[in-house]
Amino acid sequence: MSKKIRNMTDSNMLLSITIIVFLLMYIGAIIFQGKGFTKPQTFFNILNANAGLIILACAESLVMITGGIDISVGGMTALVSMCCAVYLDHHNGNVPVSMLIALLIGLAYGLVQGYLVAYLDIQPFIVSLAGMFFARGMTTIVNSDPFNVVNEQFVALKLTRINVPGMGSINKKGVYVNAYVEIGVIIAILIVILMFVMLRWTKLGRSFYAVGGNKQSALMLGINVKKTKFLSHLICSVLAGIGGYVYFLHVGSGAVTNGQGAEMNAIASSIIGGTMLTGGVGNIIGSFIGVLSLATIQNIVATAGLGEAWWTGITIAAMLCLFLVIQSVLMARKKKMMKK
Amino acid sequence: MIFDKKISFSVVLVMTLLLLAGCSGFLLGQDQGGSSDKGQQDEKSNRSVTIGLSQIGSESDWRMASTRSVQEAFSPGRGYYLIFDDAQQKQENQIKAIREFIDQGVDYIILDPMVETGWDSVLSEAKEAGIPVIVYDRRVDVKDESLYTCWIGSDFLLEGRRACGWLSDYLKDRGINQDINIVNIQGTLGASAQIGRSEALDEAVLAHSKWKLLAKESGDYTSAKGKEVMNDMLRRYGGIINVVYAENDNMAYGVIDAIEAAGYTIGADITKGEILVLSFDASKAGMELALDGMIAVDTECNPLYGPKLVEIIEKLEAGEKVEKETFIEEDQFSAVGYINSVKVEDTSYPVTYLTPEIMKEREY
Amino acid sequence: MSAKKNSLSDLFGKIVRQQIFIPIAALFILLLFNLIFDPGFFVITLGENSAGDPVLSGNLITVINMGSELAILAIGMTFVTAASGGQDISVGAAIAIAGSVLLRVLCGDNTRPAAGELQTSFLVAFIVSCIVAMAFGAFNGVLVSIFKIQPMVATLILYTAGRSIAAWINNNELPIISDPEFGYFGGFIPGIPVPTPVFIAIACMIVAALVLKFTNLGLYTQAVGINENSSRLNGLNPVFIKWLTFVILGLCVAVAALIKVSRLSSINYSVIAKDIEMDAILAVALGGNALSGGKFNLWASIIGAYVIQLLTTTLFKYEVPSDALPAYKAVVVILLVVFSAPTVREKLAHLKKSPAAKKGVA
Amino acid sequence: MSEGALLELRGIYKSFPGVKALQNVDFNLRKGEIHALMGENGAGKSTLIKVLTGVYTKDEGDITLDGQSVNIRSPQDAQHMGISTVYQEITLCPNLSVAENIYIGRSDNVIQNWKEMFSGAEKMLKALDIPAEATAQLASCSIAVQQMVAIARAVDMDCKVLILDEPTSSLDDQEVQKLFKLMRDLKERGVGIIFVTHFLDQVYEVCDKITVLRDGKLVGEYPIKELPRVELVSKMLGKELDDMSEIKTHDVVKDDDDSVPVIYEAEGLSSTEGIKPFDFHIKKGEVNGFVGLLGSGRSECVRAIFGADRVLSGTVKKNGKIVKIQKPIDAMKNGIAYLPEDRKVDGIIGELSVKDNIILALQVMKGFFKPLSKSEAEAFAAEYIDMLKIKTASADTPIKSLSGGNQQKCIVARWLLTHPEYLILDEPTRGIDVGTKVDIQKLVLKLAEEGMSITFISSETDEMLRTCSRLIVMRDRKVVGELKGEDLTQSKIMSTIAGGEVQS
Repeated sequence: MSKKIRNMTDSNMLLSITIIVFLLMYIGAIIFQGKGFTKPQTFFNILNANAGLIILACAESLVMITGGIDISVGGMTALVSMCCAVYLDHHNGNVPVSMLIALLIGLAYGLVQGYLVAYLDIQPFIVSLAGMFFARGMTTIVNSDPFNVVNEQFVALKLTRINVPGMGSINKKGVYVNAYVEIGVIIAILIVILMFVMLRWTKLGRSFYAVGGNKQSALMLGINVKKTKFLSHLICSVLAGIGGYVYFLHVGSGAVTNGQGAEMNAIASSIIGGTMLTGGVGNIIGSFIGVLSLATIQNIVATAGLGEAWWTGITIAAMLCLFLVIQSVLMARKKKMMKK
Repeated sequence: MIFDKKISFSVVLVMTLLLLAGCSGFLLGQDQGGSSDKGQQDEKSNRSVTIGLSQIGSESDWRMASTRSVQEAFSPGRGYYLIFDDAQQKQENQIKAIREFIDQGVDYIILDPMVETGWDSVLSEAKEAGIPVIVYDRRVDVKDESLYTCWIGSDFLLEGRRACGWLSDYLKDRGINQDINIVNIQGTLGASAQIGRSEALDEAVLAHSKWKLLAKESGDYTSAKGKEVMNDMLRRYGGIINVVYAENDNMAYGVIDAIEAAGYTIGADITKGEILVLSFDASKAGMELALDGMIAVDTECNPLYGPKLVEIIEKLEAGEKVEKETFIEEDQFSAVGYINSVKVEDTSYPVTYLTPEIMKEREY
Repeated sequence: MSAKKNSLSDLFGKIVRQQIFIPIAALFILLLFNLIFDPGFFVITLGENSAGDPVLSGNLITVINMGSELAILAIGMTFVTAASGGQDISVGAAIAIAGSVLLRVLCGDNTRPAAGELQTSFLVAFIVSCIVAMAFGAFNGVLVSIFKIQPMVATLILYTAGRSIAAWINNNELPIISDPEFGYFGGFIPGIPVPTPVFIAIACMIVAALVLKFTNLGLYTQAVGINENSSRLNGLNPVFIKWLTFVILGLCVAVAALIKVSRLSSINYSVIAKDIEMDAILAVALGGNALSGGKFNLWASIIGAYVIQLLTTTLFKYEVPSDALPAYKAVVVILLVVFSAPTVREKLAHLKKSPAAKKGVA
Repeated sequence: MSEGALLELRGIYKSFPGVKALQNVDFNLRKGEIHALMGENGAGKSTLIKVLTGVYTKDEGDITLDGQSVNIRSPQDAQHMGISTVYQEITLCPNLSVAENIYIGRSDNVIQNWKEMFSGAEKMLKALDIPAEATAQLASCSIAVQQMVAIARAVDMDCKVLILDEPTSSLDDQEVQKLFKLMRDLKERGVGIIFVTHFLDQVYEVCDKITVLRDGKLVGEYPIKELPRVELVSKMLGKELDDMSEIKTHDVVKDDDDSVPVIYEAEGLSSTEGIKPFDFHIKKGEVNGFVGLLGSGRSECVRAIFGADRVLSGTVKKNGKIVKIQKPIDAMKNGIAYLPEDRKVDGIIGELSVKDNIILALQVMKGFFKPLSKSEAEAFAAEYIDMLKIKTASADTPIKSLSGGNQQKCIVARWLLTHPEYLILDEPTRGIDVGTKVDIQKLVLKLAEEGMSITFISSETDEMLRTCSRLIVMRDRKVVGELKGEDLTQSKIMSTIAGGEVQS
């Protein structure tokens, strides 16, 4: 057993921890919280509400694995949703073009941020900080009033529900209700799979890990470090554009406050999922579970009827703290074992 | 150790577990459905009613007083179990909370909506699940009115009209006949209170040829933002501002701060260049300012919904019908004097002359 | 090239290569911009406030007044960055906590105390809030130094919890202190026309300068930030030093909180000092300090803080709505960091050297 | 172009701000040749290699590979052209598996075929006799194994030119022999090898030609047979070398001289790093040393003495009094100084100036609230820069821009400044040029003469024999013997290390 742990890569080790803790938490929620958590729809609602965040977390994990950070994803969510909302409602736009807008915003962001980080060697924190400022400010400039989109095509898409076969529950009236997910969830899961495959089975994916592990070495190993960094930011921003759209699809409104704090949630999810800010270590499945963990905590706190709003923040922080300390202690122990 | 075997194993493991959780959830859910019905009956004898309360946030005194009022009204001692959710100023969170309430199978949902639109889908989910939704304070704008059981709240337009009516009467009474330059520090844009109060002002400006609306900008109902916006206005217009129409007390507080910091005087005497501040809510802090004359008139926006809501739910529990729309009674306070009542559309509303005694009697 | 010209350009190169050159240059460019487009920006007038006391007002006064908190935080943030190679993103939340504690201690259970009803003196309240803020700093410090969690991640915890804790401290109420004396810290002391925060900030800088001069804090934090192993083998205790920097930042947070709370005589824990952590980090970065730790220049960070405030004030002057402000700020920040990036500077230097190269690559 | 020429460099120039690293350097490599590139630290070897591998771009000059003029812009370019490199510092990614480190960045395939990669890597590791699993994370392997993996990677690439930049500094003799065999095999296949090392023995064992650089300029290219060692060294140093053997002429304190007091004494000392409890003492003015193979625990022993690792057991006496040494500062306060084995990781504080690096230890001992004044610090720095002949632009230059040997001198200066009674030097001569090596050995003896006790560790046994009067022999993290006087010979040391048995 100890040998197995010793040979485990850091990424896999942290992923296992995450999965175990998440399962324990969910089972705990079922046991102690009862009712709600046994319903499949509760779980799918978590997915529905966090599909956008899942994509953002994937994006964040990618840059974090490559050794960077991007704190502009939340701002981009606001910008994307506001631009799309304004286009759809004020300019009578259609949905495909609005999707294109989201992608273009992502692309533009990715090109600029990627270039600044990779080719001009500016610290990613500062670049994406400016990116966040820019997105938030730009959102207000585009439109400062929050509003719900009424574009029929869009609303139809927003309300589209995909039933999950074989799952459902019986509600208060005694009617069987099939569990469903929104379109965003399908997109999010596709992206998780895509990113997982990309990071695991493509050369590009592995070079992200290599660059994150040791930039200098990666260069010596014949990897184009600048290009890799550039691509990581490019993909991240495009994903953030998609994530922003999925989020928009879920909330259906354009508002300056959209995606507020999403960057921190995405980072927190990635960390809970076992991605390390130092780079080179991380896993997309972990980030996915990380989002679910975070959302589950929120759900547990919200439904526990604690009465006061501040508990949410404190509990999430406590869980985050717990995760981090567990990770830190386990990694330290592993290192010790390795020495012997 | 095999690298990809390990990982694929863990992926499969997770997927299976999730699937298992889902399936068992399905089975359990069914099970639970049955037993919870039974449980419900058991509880019925204890008369424990579970209520989900989705509150906008805790951004102002008013909101917090409102929350507290509801929480106190639905205390466990009276046979209620209240699940409170603070949405932190996001409709998204409210929708999430309502979904959670539905999943938890609460008996009633009480909602103070952040904005008016965007509720159709989640409220129809609640309706499908057979959970009555009671909307209070702000309104919802849904295509199908049957999606919510009833609404109870303030008549914001009336509040605005009463405030404007007071100003108009006051100016008439004092014989002030100069141009009146007004700035409007609006609430969070899109909120019912903002819409109603702003509309009343717009109406009044149209009705009075001497009144000029210099600018309107949102202060998001917070004092910090209100102060910032006011600073901005003072920088732009300086001393020509006569009246500030602040759409809640918190912003009025910031406004007063900004005006004093900029070296202008606050008061009702417009002819002497004093700036007159109108405000809404009549929270404790606002009333104190009104008592000092810093706020010329504070139009109440009653936050104490608790008792009213209990009344409604008791009616519903007893199987009685409730009115679709109810307004909550409200007052208007001023320490400036001169005006005892304001007439809006042929109805006369009293203005309470504010004294320290009145302050003491108030609950918040 | 003649020798004289060479030495002159060498000297110029030397100045340009100085770390503190970047923020100072930024400061001058912004001032120059204002000078060209509206010299009125520099007007300072002596007026009277509502209480009849003399006050100085004007854009420059606003800059040094409103920039105080940021400058104070930049001091602490610089140390943290230097020693731990990471940033504390919880300072905004910590200010909410410190401010709440301050008000809680002053007000007790009464959220609207009249002038004479305060529970304790300001000093006691301030000391308590300092202790609390330092305790939270210590908490961050423990996570970073003992558990070896990256600072940004470790402080994410307090970032998430901070405002909730602040709400809890005051039972979700928003206390207001009506005692005018409390407003002195964030406003004016009667008779002194210069805003008090300026004095507080200057005091903090003097303390920082004295600390740097009469202790080894500077050397130790840099050594630890650059090479933890070597530092340990040279008898330093990296764990303690990293921890210490977080505690110092905690103290800075308490001072900033005092000013912030005093400005409003109240607190709104969900918006007070919002995003100030980002500005503080930005100040450190604009000062040309590596965010990955190691060598630092405290004064450059402080100037960086005032650059940010000057930028804000300038934009306000041009009537940029406060919500749209970040967009403009972002553009300026990007321009600044792009031009201070070593690779860009190198390229520019190349352009200058080869006369064939075209000028004016903006 | 001469026949059989594989790689030609003509008139290479490269300069960094303030430094002319390479000036008009030529270099020739033929097919099937092992060519040593020699020079002191700072002579420009590393720069030349980095130019060749595309890490730096040259300012001027031509590179011809296989008769074609090439422009190498990046490490990938170099790889594609068939130039593969093993660097002195391990340049692999610690977070990836061993197999990935061997294969990453080498093919243009989009898809990573894990199965094929693992089996290929497994085969290669077996063929090269590297004790590592292909699937293990690189960070879990020892430094030596990591270095071997790097070599495996370079060798596996179908290269025309193989550059080995001090690959042997972390390898033990057996591993070095394995490497040499590999080099000879490659030579047979017509690969040109550029070999950079500080070990003269190794040069003369495998190389065919030597090119010497000094101060960024070419000194000359010589067939190995025409350049005896002494001449090589003098060419590297640019002056006639005073004979090394001359070093040991001083009277050294002998351990059995009872009139000399014992400075430091430890009983049953052990640390978390897994060394067996050992006893140790040193007398005033004595120079002794720990010998043993890499990983035998010699560094761990001195680290335990200094309190660098957590001490688990043992009593320590300083000047006869029992003291507690738990952490470095305790040791420093007791007059013990320690120059660590790994200069980069444990020694220098890269971005800080030479001055700050020199005063650091003294400063720490003085305490937090008593900083040295600027003038004091400058005076100290100047004194030691002068005394140890540290080559630096100024005392304010960041130490990382100095050459390895000069960095080492700074660290020595740092400890001398604390005026220790007992100085531990762990591999002070590793990876530095011959000139500085000699300087340091001389310094050790001079200090001992002045009454300082010194423990000296080096991988090069002859250095130890030259300086130490007593050697403690380590094997498998245990002290297995002590040698002094007559026993201080190469063969005796070898046999003690081997445990009296003949090793295969």
